[in-house]
Amino acid sequence: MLEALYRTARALPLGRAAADPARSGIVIQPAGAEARFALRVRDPGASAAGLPLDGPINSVRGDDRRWIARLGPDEWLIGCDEAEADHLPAAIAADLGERAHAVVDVSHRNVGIDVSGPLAAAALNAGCPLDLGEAAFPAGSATRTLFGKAEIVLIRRPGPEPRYRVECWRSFATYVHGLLVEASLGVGETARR
Amino acid sequence: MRRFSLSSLLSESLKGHRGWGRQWRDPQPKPAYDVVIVGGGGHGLATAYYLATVHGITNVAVLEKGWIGGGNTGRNTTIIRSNYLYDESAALYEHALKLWEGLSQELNYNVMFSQRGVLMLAHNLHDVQSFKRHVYANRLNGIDNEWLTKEECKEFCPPIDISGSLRYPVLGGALQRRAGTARHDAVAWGYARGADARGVDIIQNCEVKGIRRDASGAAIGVETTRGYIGAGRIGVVAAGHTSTVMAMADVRMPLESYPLQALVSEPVKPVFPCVVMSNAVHAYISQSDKGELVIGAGTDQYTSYSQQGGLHITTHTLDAICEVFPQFTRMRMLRSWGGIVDVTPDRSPIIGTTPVANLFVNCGWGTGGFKATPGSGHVFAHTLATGSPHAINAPFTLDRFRTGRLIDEAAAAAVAH
Amino acid sequence: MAQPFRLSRGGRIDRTRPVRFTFNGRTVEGFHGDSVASALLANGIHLVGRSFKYHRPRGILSHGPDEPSALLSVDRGPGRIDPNNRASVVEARDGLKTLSQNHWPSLEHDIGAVNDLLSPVFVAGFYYKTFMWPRTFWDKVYEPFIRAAAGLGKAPAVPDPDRYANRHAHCDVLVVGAGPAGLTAALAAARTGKRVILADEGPEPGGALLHDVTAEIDGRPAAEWLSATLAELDSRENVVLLPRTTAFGYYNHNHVALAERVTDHVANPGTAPRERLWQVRAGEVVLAGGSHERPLVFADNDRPGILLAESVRVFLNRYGVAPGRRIVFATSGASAYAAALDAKAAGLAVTLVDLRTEAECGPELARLKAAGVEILTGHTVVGSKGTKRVTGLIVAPVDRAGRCGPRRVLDCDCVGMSGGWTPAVHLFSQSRGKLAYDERLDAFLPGTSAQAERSAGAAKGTYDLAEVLKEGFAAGAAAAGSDERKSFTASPTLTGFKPVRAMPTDADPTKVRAFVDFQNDVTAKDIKLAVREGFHSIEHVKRYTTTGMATDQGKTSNMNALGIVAGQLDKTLPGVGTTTFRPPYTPVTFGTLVGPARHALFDPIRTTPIHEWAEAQGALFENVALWRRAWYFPKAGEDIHAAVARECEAVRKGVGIFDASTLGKIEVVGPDAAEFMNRIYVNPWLKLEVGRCRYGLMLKEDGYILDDGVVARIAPDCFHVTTTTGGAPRVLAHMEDYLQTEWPDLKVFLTSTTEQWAVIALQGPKAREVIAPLVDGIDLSPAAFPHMAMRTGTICGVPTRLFRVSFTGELGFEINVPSDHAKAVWEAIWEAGQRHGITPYGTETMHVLRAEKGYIIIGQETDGTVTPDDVGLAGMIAKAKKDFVGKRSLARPDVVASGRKQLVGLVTDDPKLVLDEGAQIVDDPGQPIPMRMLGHVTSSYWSPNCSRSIAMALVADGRALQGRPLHVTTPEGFAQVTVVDPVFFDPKGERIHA
Amino acid sequence: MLLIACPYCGNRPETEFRCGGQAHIARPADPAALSDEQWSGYLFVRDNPRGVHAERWNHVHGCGRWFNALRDTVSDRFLETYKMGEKPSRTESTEAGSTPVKSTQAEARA
Repeated sequence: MLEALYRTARALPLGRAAADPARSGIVIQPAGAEARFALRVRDPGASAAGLPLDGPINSVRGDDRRWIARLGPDEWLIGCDEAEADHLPAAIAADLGERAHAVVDVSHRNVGIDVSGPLAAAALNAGCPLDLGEAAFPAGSATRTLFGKAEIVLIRRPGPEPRYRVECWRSFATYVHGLLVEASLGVGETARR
Repeated sequence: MRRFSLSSLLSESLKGHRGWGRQWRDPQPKPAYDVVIVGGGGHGLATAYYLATVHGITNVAVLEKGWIGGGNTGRNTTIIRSNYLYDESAALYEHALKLWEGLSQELNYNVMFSQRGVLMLAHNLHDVQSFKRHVYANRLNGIDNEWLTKEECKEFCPPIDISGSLRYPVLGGALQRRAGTARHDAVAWGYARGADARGVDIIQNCEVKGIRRDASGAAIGVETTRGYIGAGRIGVVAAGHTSTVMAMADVRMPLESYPLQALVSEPVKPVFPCVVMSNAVHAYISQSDKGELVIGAGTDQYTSYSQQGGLHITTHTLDAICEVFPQFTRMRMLRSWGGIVDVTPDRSPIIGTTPVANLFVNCGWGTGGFKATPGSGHVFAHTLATGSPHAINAPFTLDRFRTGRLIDEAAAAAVAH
Repeated sequence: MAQPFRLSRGGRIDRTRPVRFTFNGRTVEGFHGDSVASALLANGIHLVGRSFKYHRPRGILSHGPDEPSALLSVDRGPGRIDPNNRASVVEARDGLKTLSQNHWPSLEHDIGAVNDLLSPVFVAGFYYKTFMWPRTFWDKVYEPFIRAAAGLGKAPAVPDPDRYANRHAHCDVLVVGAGPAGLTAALAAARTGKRVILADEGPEPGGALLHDVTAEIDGRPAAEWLSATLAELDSRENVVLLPRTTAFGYYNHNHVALAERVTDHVANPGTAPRERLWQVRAGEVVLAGGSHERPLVFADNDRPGILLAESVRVFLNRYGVAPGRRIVFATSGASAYAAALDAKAAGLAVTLVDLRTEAECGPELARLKAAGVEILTGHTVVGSKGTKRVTGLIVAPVDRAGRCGPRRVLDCDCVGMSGGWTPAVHLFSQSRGKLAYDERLDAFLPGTSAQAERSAGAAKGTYDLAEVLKEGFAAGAAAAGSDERKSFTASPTLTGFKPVRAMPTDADPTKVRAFVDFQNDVTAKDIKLAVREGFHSIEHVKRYTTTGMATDQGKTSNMNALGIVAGQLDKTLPGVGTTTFRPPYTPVTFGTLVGPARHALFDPIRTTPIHEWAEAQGALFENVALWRRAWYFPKAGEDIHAAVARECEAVRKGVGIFDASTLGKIEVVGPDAAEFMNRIYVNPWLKLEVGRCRYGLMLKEDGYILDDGVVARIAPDCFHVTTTTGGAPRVLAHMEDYLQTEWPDLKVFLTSTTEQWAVIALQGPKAREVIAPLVDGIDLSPAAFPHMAMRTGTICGVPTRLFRVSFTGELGFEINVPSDHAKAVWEAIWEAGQRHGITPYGTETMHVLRAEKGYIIIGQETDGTVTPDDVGLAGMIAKAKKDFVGKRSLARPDVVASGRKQLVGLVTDDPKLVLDEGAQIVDDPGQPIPMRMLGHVTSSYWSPNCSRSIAMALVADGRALQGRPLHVTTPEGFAQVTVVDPVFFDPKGERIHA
Repeated sequence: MLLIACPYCGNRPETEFRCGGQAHIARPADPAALSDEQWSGYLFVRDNPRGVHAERWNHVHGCGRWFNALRDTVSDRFLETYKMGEKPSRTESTEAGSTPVKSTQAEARA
């Protein structure tokens, strides 16, 4: 992929403007241009290209810049810098050896939105039916789920305050972002706990 | 059976209404009948009525496991129309609509059939094309169905918003003026009263537990919670429970029973003059004579006999209604409930013979059975009386799924390019 | 004098904060904490409405959500007007405008009351017995009249400006009802540290404790215990306390729906929502919703000023309002005595009439006598006096056999009636629990549970305060998995009642009107008539008389109605059974259920990376599934026909540019990819070379076409599959289903890349020239890059999968580039194409151009009942393949039989006439109706390039009718056409291979 | 809204799933060998029981996997969910009224 040369020209669907619509402590910030890969492989080894593959389903490993979320028994979503994107597939293929696998670039399919703040879970729960409490969805959790009428991947990241990364397909970004803004306005009044 | 009329009502008013008598008897089951109908809903009772009035067969029993009209007859959104696409469906539902047009007088029971019009809204080019296909096919089948521009839709049904600001703007609509609604309970009671008056035994709280067959395998009677009842011919009209009843005669059916939910709003003064159906957002709405908005949509996604469904079906239905009619957002939901609808692979009914001799079945009406009640009863009475289908229900065989001769009304409407 | 009926002290209202609102235009003053009902009563206003059928004057019956009669239209500003609000539930606040309903010309003088005079005719079900003659009169005369009289308030007329919110929530213990039982349940559960939600429909938690002012708990006044308990609950992080929140629906697997009224009581809510829907998934549920008081059924028991006894007590103690100065309590039980004691203590004139004999009474008798109240035991009520306000209650002694002695009129301006109590088992019943009848309590109680819930307090028939507190604590602890228990001391509660259905009377029961369902005007004689006419099931009685079908859903009428039916049938109550309890417990605003899914958030609006560019070019758009697609690009003054003609010509003569990004795309990767493709498509794939494309056709297992699209082999183990826009999710699901459940052994993986790649379709003779200067690493010459091939390289420096495919019949490329680069590449091509007259075109032109070539569109030529052979594509089926999805079905009798509808072209005799899509086709337009129809027109356009109209159609055995005339329906009648081959332009396909 | 125990993800709300109808109707190895009657049986005939029903579910908005479940179609209670290719540990004959499903994800996962 010769994409490295053209990283700068990416026109991100949501731009980068952060917002706290209801001044309720919920910060909604579209992510920058990142690379994403969809990895599919059955009974993988421990890791590939330094990315751990043995985590439990619905968990995420790594840090904000380079992470891997296991969404199913044979499905992972990988996020990394665009600079590394060109040689990641080859590195993974090398580590997987003979195992049949698929590494598909979905950097332009996915859009990331970061949601943080004490009431972030309450805003997400306007559209996401999952239990986002500490026991059920602690930092390091990741899963595909629903947010209103859009499918998302929800990742909970470590930090003093609740921090989530919402991943969705590019044409749903306006809707997901719009619903997050509406949800933070809708958290008003009895948002106590 | 005292005749219903203004004069009888006025004379009874003076005497504390003591003289009306029962609308149907509550007889003990006889050991055997010429025809036993399993299922005391609108279709079953209509079948018994037409057996008596058209074919003079009155040694008939209608067995209902609960209270008559307690199944889908009492749970639907009361919409009546005949603007179906395929010739076979058009003939069947138009046959019913013609019977609806004289039913109150025929039964001497005001079933409140009101031809207020059913308007199907087109929200995209595919809808426009699909509805015009219906309009033209209906024209050649002698069924009234006219294409309206969006301005004409607004004129016919003022609450419709044609400003184009909707997520799926209204591009036009197909209107059947002779279509409308009726009071569902009254249909069951009217047919029951008519059949009972002619000698048909309506036996409630009588659940069929088994079908007895002779050496040759022909059906000869049914085991029930009130004892064994012999039958010359058995007509199964059990809607959502058809699979379980037919299994009693080792007949497996191409059916799945789903919860179909509906809801009503609090009653308000007249605001909605007709029935509106919208495929793109998938919901339908009308206003009852008591003033409640009657709203329905699709089924839940899994089979169930619970007559209940999920809250997300209700919220999705009301999303759609409030999108097409934003002014109803402040109305309140008064009650929601569910029925059990038996759905066939091509969404068309099965009315006719079965592989078991003397055993006949009338089922598969899915979400659209109420509108067919008189027609279904009439043709099934013919089938039970003569042993072979009427011309109108001849195409709706169980065997069509083997040959591939499907009548798929849903496919024609749903596919978006 | 403002608020003449306000007591000088007492009540939880804030006397320092007056509020003013209007009722029918008249200003009404109350205090902060008043409900509209309590403020109206404080000003002596009882007449607030007209009943549904007889339009009788009606007042306030209850303080609570079971109010059947006092329904008002409430106006909170433009777009914020809604009907049928229970006066008892609406909190009084400044600026509120309330109006009575269902009368004309006014509340005082309503001509609808003529129905009351004709009531002997207007019995239950009268409308089934008449209005049948003459036939047309039902639609034209009778029904319009009935509809105008029916309904209560007016429907809102304009869209609602308020915001509504939704919240999915999870907890270990959900407690419904914050009365004494609910409070101790929440306390017990909270102390275990588990997540607790406590919801109560009232503005203040406390339930009966809010008006049980004389009660004590653990040695201190109930109010003190209440505030201490609330303080502890508020201090706990793991507790969410939701006032003004009704638990209205109990769905599958402990999914409980709550409606929170967030800001209706606030004058200006800012951006906060009006209401919020809570969808709670609870580990365990404690149902502590209390119980409902039963009215007494006696002649004219519906006059304004006749209230439930406990409601009189609530208005006195909680709101500091005297509903009247001379109150007669009529009862068959002990609880009314507590109300009488409090009324006496408030200095009001009180008399009590008890159906029970002295022997049947408990300690309450002596306590009330000691307070100096006149008590008439062994008396029944046979009627009332007054029209727009009660002025007297007619009572009479009654002997063992039910015979009445001499009548006596007790003058009064208020009546508090109590016929016993009915535990609120609605949510338990919705949870599919089985009810069990309790003879002693004359009520149905929660029996066997079906879900993880338990009931406590009055909701299960426990009325004594100490017992209620203990039961609540035990239920809350058990729900939280703790075996801690706690008992409480509390002042005794006056409990116990003698069940009574219709009160004994000396009048002719078929003549007098004793109301059972106040809102639907259903009387005891109506219910008896129904039973006489053979309606014996309680469900039949309900539907025939409409008792229990009003907005209060029978909360005050169901048990009385059931009792009357059981009496008529000489059965026990359980012998008759109950009707089904259905959501919602009390009516819920549509907006609350819809939540944020409104306006732009009703459905996602999916747009492509080229959307803004197309908008800037003045494109009009059409909806295709959730996508917006550019429909056509009108220039100044052009209508759709002119624009499409220009666009078509540009593609045929020069070059057109089209956004095909919405096409579904799936990356099929793995060693068994080709084998998988072989099984799922009709075509052969094993020998397709890398860099070649094939037009794939996919069937459902029933043999009918599901989807189609061009497929390119990227590598031996990788296919780039495209699907139709509408079919993308369907095809991916279809493939995953077979892969996972039928062929799990195949090593192949599917990944959706629909939105990774934008697709720029460049079609026309000049296409190659336009992109030549922009493309690197690909030999574009026809020999090196033939039609139906795919090459990878870069365009404008961006990596691309360049397809040479055409849906227009011209030389064509589909340039797949990563989405975020698409706009830049599109604009570069647009620039390069200017000198070639590059023209953007939309879906309408795409439809015309592909129709000129006879290409089918899934969903237009096909409708789920069409096979490959029907549309002339049988040739694509791989002969060698033994099996693929749908193949077996193609051999079924009716699929191979003659008479199937086949794809043909139609040309109208009048070349200018463009047929309607969907028009029907017949051979003989003169035949009688119903006519034999041969098929229908699937596609129809004006073809600029053929300079005539063209159409595609499915016609029975159509391929055998080439050259034959047929007739097609038009709005006016029929048009004659000739059957031709469906390819109208460049049949030999030379242009595509240029 | 049902709560469904995905064998891979644990308890999840019904809206994340698609129901795939009756389970254990394997696609015939050689469809050509079937009569029209047998083939229409495979395509269309279903048990549709009023009681325990073996059915297919797809966690489409979750892990994406298909799996099977035993559900009572009267109470809508799930008796068991199990992976594709596995057999249920309970047969129809065992009692339908098992303990209610654990209702929060936390407990189910803990």
